[in-house]
Amino acid sequence: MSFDKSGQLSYDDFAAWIRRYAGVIADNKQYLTDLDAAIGDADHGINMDRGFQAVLPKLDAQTPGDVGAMLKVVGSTLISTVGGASGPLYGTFFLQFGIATAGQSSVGLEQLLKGLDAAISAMQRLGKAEPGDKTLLDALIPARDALRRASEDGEQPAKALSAAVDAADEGMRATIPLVARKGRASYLGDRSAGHQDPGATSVDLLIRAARDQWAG
Amino acid sequence: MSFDKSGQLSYDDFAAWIRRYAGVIADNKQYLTDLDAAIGDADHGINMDRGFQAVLPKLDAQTPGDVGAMLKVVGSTLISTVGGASGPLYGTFFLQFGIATAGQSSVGLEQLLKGLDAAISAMQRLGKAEPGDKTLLDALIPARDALRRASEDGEQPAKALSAAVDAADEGMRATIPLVARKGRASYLGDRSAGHQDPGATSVDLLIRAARDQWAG
Amino acid sequence: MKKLINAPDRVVDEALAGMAAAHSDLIRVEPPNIVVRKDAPRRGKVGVISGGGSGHEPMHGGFVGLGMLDAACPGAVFTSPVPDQMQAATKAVDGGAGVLHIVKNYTGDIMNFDLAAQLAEAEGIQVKSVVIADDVAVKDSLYTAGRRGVGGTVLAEKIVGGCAESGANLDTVTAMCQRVQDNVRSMGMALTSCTLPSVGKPTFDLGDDEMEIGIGIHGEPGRSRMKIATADQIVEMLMTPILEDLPFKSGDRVLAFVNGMGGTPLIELYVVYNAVASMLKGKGITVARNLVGSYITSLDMAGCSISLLKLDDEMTRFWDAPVHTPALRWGL
Amino acid sequence: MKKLINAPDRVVDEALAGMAAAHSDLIRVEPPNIVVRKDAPRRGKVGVISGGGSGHEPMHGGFVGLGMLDAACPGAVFTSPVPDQMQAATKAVDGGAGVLHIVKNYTGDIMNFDLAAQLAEAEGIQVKSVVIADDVAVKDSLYTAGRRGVGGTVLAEKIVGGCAESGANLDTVTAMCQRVQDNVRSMGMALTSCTLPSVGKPTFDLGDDEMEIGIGIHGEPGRSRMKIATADQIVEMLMTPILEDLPFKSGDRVLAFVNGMGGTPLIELYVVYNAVASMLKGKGITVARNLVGSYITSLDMAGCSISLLKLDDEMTRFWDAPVHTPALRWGL
Ligand SMILES: Nc1ncnc2c1ncn2[C@@H]1O[C@H](COP(=O)(O)OP(=O)(O)O)[C@@H](O)[C@H]1O
Ligand SMILES: Nc1ncnc2c1ncn2[C@@H]1O[C@H](COP(=O)(O)OP(=O)(O)O)[C@@H](O)[C@H]1O
Ligand SMILES: [Mg+2]
Ligand SMILES: [Mg+2]
Ligand SMILES: [Mg+2]
Ligand SMILES: [Mg+2]
Repeated sequence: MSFDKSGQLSYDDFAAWIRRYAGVIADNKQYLTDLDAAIGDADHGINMDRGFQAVLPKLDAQTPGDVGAMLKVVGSTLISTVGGASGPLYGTFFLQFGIATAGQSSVGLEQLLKGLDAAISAMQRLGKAEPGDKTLLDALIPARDALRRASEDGEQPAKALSAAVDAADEGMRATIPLVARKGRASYLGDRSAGHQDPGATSVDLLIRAARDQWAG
Repeated sequence: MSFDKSGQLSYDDFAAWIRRYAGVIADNKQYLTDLDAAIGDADHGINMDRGFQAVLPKLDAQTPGDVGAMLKVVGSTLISTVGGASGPLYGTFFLQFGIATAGQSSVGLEQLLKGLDAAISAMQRLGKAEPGDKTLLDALIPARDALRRASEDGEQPAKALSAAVDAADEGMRATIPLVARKGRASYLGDRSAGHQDPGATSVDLLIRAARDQWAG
Repeated sequence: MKKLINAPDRVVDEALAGMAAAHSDLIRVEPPNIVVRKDAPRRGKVGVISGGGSGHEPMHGGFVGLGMLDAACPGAVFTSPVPDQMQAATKAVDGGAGVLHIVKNYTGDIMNFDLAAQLAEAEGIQVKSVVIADDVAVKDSLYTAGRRGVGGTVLAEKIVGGCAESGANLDTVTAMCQRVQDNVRSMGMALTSCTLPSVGKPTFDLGDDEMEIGIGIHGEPGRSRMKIATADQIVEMLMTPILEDLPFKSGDRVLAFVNGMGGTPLIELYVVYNAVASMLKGKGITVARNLVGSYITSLDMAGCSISLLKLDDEMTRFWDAPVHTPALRWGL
Repeated sequence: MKKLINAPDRVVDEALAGMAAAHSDLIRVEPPNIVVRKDAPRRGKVGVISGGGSGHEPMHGGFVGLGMLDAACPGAVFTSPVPDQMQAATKAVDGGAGVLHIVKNYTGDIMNFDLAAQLAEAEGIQVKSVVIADDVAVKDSLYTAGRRGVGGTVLAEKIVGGCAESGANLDTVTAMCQRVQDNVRSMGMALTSCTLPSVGKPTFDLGDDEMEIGIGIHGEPGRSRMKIATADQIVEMLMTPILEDLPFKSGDRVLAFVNGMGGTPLIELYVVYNAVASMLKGKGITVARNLVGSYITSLDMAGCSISLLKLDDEMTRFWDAPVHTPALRWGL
């Protein structure tokens, strides 16, 4: 349980989350790539892993303290090393999250939600995708919304995070029947239905990694 | 039984032999090609079949009578349509056979042997192969020699032809252990041993077709 | 997996090193993995760059040189390059007249080029972009990612390169690129899947008697899978949607481009070209120029694509203009 | 079998028709299936012809044009052409200065060219022949058919074509061809078998983790079969016998040619070239010229060959001389 008495996460909590996620991605590299082979170009796991393997040494080199500064480094490292669709999107996610938390040495649920809001709207500006397009947003937006609801309902952070994971899970699975309108899967038209979106799957893993790290 | 009382073969006998051989080649196209795949370039059956399919209409267009003229047409048609190693060799075989029997409307064992002699020496001049090099000569030369022995022993033509077939068979099978020194199989060096030579096999079929047609 | 490589994660770097060694008279390869025309930047000339995932060789690196691209940005295999590359390439080729980005329409390429253009403009370089989206196998719609950029990219890079070499300004060069995009249509098919070095097994499975029609250049599944057909039938299946889409009509003059996907030998491409040429003849369309070869590939995929570009005099002139790159060369 | 063809027995004719349509500015295709330089015969110029089985495209038809071959004689797939073709080609290109036949060392090619030369000479045309036999994978011996002609043929045709274009007489052109033959060595390998259209299945079976070293260009089995290795190891296996055979030594200037077998994409050839270039550098051998691409193929076989030609100034000059053919073009 990482949240302190006042519901705050520290720099170390964030760094541990990123490190944990890098491990999760390495473990799921093949799985994500297989999902991408079905409706994309068989590289999502490889792309994400390349990025997070580049993030790890950057993290080690970072002076602990400023959560936002660290997340910006994660974001710009991903932009510079991942490429593909996931590089700019995940990069933007962390970059905007970092901008929203700049200068902070601890982050609570409220700032977390502000960060997610900033990240999601920047990702939508960049990728022009809407919910239901069968993209990573279909896991990310429901997760953010569930987190907000739980937080507004006064739930404990751990419970709120679990609600976010459930929503991400559900959103991820809900991509299966969708016909893709964005990303490579859209080239398949109707043939994209029946497959789970790789990006929504890696987002689900990201939310899970947060829950497992911070409320495990 | 094609030989007449004085042991002569007619124009029609020769034409029937060529036609029969064309059918035998068509039937064995795959077999000869498979043999060539093992130690050559997988085309011997295809080459021979292309040639004899071109020969058939030429044969139809030929005015019956002159055996030598007909065999020359067979030879030059093969030269013009087969290509590869077998084209010039089989072409030369029939061309020289035709030159040796030019103007004759019937051919006996003796002229047959003269024709074979002329054909074989021209083939050796062209291909520079010796017996034992693992080529079609390894079936052709023993067959010719057996025919000569039988003829000198005063055997009936039918029996002489059977002796030729036996010798061709044996010569063909004897190519199996040989290391090729000529033709594509020579590129394999020692790896060419253990495989029957495709050209020796098609020669064996040629001698058999003669026996089956003329003494069947 | 059967490939002439040392290790999956070294393929791109080693291929670039090989290219640099083989064509040191034409190009240089610089960090962060960009292929730059030897004599770039050229003062006053509009820079033309492109980029995309690797695995499509000779595209784009093979098209760097006089009369075509000033730089190329190769990403990891089938992965859009990162903005750092396009930013570095833009800086390396800017001769003060601005830089055109030729971007194939893939979400990743679009976003990464977008970020790069913002970075370059922040440094005071004028950047324009044209998106190539010529693959008629993909339904075009406002609500989707739209068509992929495929074979038309090669033609655009040559014609635009010729235009830029002629001294045209950034607006003119950009308009010429858009004109090619507006007049080119393509479609592809695969006999086999490609195999990504990092994955080690075919991206998709095709039966021994199956083919995939409407394929892209990344092993993405295509429009439909069916029993293998003759070259004439395949050409008909690819050409019909291409011809209808623009549409191309009798009297048009076109550039016909038959492209190999990487695993298909030239003898088959000529069989395909023969069918394309006779089909066009039958429709009263004149093949004014043609290109037959493997220029935009999908690793070791067997298959082909066909592109048709409706030519006008200016496009024809820039197509004919001298070019000297590793993969295309004429006029000098 | 997965090929872009209509019918096995129409592949060669249709590919030639496609070539003729695509390159009507350079070549004409005439009965009995010969590819002739558009402006042949050229008065006073020595004619240079070559030929061999089809399935090796672009060789030889793709090398017909200014500065290279005057005509090519394509046989059936992997089958030497017939004498009628070489005879017709010889007549078509004879400008009164005689004709050189460049013959790859295969029994069939040798015999068919032999017969053709006799026929042409009977018609009063002076004919010389040079046999290319550069494949070090085959043991050379007086008692065997000797080495195959492989990659060195491409280099010979370019250099000899340049020499003939310069106005040299038949003896000089012949000697130049012999000089290339004497100084070039090659070796190849396969990752997969090729499949003959007429056969429909691979000529030989290679395990998923196997390769064949010392292969020819007709799906003939090679010197040895072994577990697949890295590109660097493969280059070492091909280069060592090549280097030892001439031998090539420190200080030599060479043309290094990395050739694809038809099913191998360019990205892999550049990985191979990278290894070749660094190995030569390590031995103090200067790569003065290079060629990387699929120029002498074996249908859809995956694999590569390496050729090294020890250059002198004259060979270098004729290599650099302008060439304008479907497959090789520079200087104009
Ligand atoms: N426009 C978009 N907006 C949001 N997410 C997108 C968009 N396009 C693609 N994606 C996500 O990116 C994922 C694919 O990422 P990846 O495979 O790494 O990149 P690429 O498609 O370039 O190969 C998809 O599964 C999808 O979730
Ligand atoms: N120099 C030679 N002399 C006699 N026969 C030869 C010679 N070279 C090859 N052959 C015969 O030719 C046969 C191969 O014929 P074929 O496959 O049609 O031609 P290619 O080898 O050109 O593909 C061999 O099996 C062998 O019997
Ligand atoms: Mg992907
Ligand atoms: Mg053969
Ligand atoms: Mg990708
Ligand atoms: Mg052959």
